[in-house]
Amino acid sequence: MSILEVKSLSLSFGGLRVLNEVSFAVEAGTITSLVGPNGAGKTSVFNVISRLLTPDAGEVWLEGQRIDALGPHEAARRGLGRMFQDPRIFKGLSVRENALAGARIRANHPWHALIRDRRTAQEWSETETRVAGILAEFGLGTRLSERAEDLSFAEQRFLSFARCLAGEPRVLLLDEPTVGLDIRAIANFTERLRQLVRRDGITVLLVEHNMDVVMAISDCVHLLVQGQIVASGPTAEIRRHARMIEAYLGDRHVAQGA
Amino acid sequence: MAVGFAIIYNTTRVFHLAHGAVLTCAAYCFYVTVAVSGLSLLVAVPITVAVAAALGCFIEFCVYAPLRRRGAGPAALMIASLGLLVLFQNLFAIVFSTDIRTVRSGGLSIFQFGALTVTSLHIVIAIVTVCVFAVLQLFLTATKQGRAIRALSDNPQLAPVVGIEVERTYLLVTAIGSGLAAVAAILLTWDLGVQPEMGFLIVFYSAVAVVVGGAGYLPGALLGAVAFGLVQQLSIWQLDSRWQNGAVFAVVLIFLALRPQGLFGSRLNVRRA
Amino acid sequence: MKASLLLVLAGIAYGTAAAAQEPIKIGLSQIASGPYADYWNRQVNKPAMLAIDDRNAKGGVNGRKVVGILEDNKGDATTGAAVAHKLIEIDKVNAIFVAPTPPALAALPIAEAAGVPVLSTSTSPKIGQSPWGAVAQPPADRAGIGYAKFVAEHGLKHVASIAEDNDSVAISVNAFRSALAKSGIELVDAETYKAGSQDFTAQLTKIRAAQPELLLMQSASAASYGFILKQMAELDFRPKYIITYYQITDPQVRQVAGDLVNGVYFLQVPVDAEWNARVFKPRMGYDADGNGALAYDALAIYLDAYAKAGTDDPKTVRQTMLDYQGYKGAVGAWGYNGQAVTQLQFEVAQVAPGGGVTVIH
Amino acid sequence: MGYLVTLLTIISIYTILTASMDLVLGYAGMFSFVHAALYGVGAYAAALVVLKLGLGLGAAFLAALAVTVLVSLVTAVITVRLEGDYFILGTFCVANVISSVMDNWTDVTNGANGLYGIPPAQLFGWTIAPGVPFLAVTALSAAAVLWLKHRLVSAPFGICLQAVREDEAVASVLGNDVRRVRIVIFAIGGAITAVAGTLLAFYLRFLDPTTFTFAFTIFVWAALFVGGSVSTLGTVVGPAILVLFPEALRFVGLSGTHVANVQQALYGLLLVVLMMYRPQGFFGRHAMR
Repeated sequence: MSILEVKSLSLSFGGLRVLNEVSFAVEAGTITSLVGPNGAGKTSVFNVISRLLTPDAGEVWLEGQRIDALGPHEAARRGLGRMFQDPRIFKGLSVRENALAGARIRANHPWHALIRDRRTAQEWSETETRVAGILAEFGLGTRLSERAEDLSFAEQRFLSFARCLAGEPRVLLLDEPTVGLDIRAIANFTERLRQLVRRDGITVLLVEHNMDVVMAISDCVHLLVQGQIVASGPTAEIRRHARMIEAYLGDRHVAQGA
Repeated sequence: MAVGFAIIYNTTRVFHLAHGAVLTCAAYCFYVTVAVSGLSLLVAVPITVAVAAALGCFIEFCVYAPLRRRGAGPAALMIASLGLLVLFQNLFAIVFSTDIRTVRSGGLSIFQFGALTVTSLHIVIAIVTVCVFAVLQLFLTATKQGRAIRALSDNPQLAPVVGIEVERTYLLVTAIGSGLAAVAAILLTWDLGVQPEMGFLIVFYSAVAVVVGGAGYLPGALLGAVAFGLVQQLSIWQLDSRWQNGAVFAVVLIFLALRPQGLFGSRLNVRRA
Repeated sequence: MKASLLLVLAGIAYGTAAAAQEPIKIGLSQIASGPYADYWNRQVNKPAMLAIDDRNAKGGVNGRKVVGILEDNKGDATTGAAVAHKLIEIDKVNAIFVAPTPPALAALPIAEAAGVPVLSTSTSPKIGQSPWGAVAQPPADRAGIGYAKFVAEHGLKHVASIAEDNDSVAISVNAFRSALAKSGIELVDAETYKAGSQDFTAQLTKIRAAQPELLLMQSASAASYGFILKQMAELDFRPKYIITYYQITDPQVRQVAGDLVNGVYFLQVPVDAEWNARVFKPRMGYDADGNGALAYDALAIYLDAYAKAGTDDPKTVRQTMLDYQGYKGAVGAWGYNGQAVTQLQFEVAQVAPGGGVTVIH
Repeated sequence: MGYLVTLLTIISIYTILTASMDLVLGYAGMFSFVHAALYGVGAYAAALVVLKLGLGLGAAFLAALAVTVLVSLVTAVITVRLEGDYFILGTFCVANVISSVMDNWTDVTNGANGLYGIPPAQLFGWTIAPGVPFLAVTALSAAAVLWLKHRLVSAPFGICLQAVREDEAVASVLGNDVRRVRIVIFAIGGAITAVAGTLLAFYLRFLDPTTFTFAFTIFVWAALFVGGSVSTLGTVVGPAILVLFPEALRFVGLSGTHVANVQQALYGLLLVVLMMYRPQGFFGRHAMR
């Protein structure tokens, strides 16, 4: 069954139609890409799914439950993880604190902050270790106490990714995660992504401009143009889809030619 | 005044408390030029406006701009602005003493329109406000700089992209806003007189007016100010005047809670995604 | 922070050192900042200091020099308490002179604990209730009764009031109301406004609608009298009588309201014109109003009593002052007559054109 | 040395308020303009319980606590959804409404006359004498508040607060109920002002509305910014400086007419300079943005 499903989403800002009857499904344990030219409404779709925006019409289903009436935090608590296009890390906080901010634990509650019963304390310390582990995998393990704003852009990107993973999401929305990363970083990143899907069984919905990445890692691709899904299908097929070539590969060949 | 505050606030998004300092400075400047050196209004008014505009730009140039360059956000700017207000208030208290200073004494000629009595000044205020406002609107809509200002207040991020020199526009905005403050100051001084502490509350009232009217929409500021004034006057008839202040702010509060975007505000207060 | 702490300590050292010498110290805990600062300096702080200078000119108290120590209490209770402690414990003052009511009330428990007399020209009678307090100002309720007396004498039936929202004013207005009630006169409208307001049109419009024959104005700042008079004229609201408190004679009123102030009735503490011309005006350059005169007398009579008592025991000195007969000063001959609150009565006067005052009775 | 004791007592009380402000403004980034008013509500509640019911410190504190928490909850619920400056204005309105009630609900608050004749604090039948004993109580309370605050913010809850301050949207998609976090911390802040209010009532033993005008909120802000937000040391140093500096001026012979203005002017200047060269205050870890 599909773990995440959006049904005929429509959204408009002040008369401007941003999304028009957008429907697609994401199968559990897959990497699904949502691609399309700038301003096609990809980020809006993400904002609707993660409940930062409320659609004019349409439904969002997560693991068989409707979530389009919930608040963003409730959606998150049901296993939805969201990573923004620009890292949007908490500049004022340390690397460690940033990552920890993603974890949802008892100690987030003021009461348990005061009365630290054994369960709270244990969970807290476990989380600290787990988060440190995640950071280590991104090569930030030695820099836990540094201010996040001192990190390089790529490191900030990784940090916000780690922050996202700290919440142990089952479905992960990634908005252009490879922008501004160099080849090696991208490789490292895609590897992590595969691992997440294979090892931890996380489902990924990816918005990505880098077609190499898209084609390399996604099982399934949806093409969004001017707020409408114009093509969907397994990567192998979509690669050859006319609209797809028109929208991307076409001008990419030109770019290579030049 | 509210309008002056509004235009600065909408564009620079600075909660510009120091506007009160500008107002007070203008008021004293007017007092000095008229009452002390006995110059004619024709001379005094332009001088006052110029001085106010200058001070406004000085603050913008020496405090706000550097702060922005240091990546300071609204909070820092507001505190700095608060500091400026306190600083100026007390400087004026030292120079001019805390006694009220007036440029004229006695009542004003009054006119009877049936039931209601209005003073000559009220009429002048009404006319001036309308004129200033009309000119401002014209400037904002018809001229290049005007459009630049509006663009900047609509979308600070995008403005530079379409080739607007942000800092210069901020400076312009501040100059205009401060000029308006000067006009308000002159009218106030003419009606009531000057005191070092006059600025603070006026700024807050105009801020309230701006919010009531709806930030991002200039006529809103004007209408907001009127609405605010009306509530203030009417509340006294409805209940004991002791409760005037409380009542007015209770109304504003309820209003804020129910309609945060203001009477005519287009800017919706949805959380930025 | 270290620096300022050191300063404090240095100050304490200084304070105790000074206490070793013999002068009689009077602590003035008064307003020296804020919107009312200048009036306060003119009509409270300087006159008080003047009284001290005059005493020293007469050779001080039994040869001992008198020192006045002025501290700003901002008119607020918290600062008032700190100032009281400072004056009592560091400067070791023999008495505290504090006029504004909140700091006075905050200072009382401290002074009582330390056994230091509190001289005051506050219009609040509360200070008089303390075994260490002494109030030289006729309390506010007496003013209220005074107004009511005026109303009765002129056989008025419809009266209204506009008053600032502060303690002593509230007291006098309430006294006014109840005194009127006794003689069956109706207070048709009683409006109030927040301290520091400048626009009274709303209140005045409402009062005008009630068409009173007399309007009572009560405020803490002279300027607001000016605005009220001005805006009354602008609303074409001219009651037969306007009565108010003696602050109406402050130059600020005429500055704001011009000739509109002429003919306004007011209750005044009978300032001795001869004293004002001889002692006060030549050195101050302006006339003393009731506050000024009383501030002067409150200290002068205390110092006289101190000399008479011939002891440093504060309780004896205070008692001597309260029983002291035959003092003649800024408000003529008066005394406490054994009471903690002066028995001084108001007289009705009227503002004359050109700034003078004509006393009615 | 009663005078020093006074100053220290005042500093302790202000420290409590600054700590509360640090939680609300420093950590959660909410510019509360209502703190002085809440402080007043607490003080009045405590004083009334003592004057009308003749109860002791404990009962007075509980009453103050209940009332301030209630008021701050209501305030938060109304104003919390307002953004930035709108929130400032919202709380400014609440502050005005509250002070209007203090001024005019004469039957209870005795209006502008204030509440007079509050007896010295009674705790479990013991009388806490003014001076050193009372200072001890105040200082202990301050210490307790600081410990409480540290306990709260050293846990992940502190991170949640700052996350909300730094980026609402991100905080919410990370699973924080932004609205709830804000309301909760505002209520906690209110509860803390109750401590300060109660202590003030028993320290001054006289209350009047002028003590709790929004000018005092600005003083607390200044104390926080000077000392530095998001820090424990800052919440002590800030008030200490702002209280001791003017008092120190008294001793270098600077008191009287213009000093007060000079002093105020200086502290206005200080705020500007701080924002330009040290936006995190003297001991703060978080720079105002």
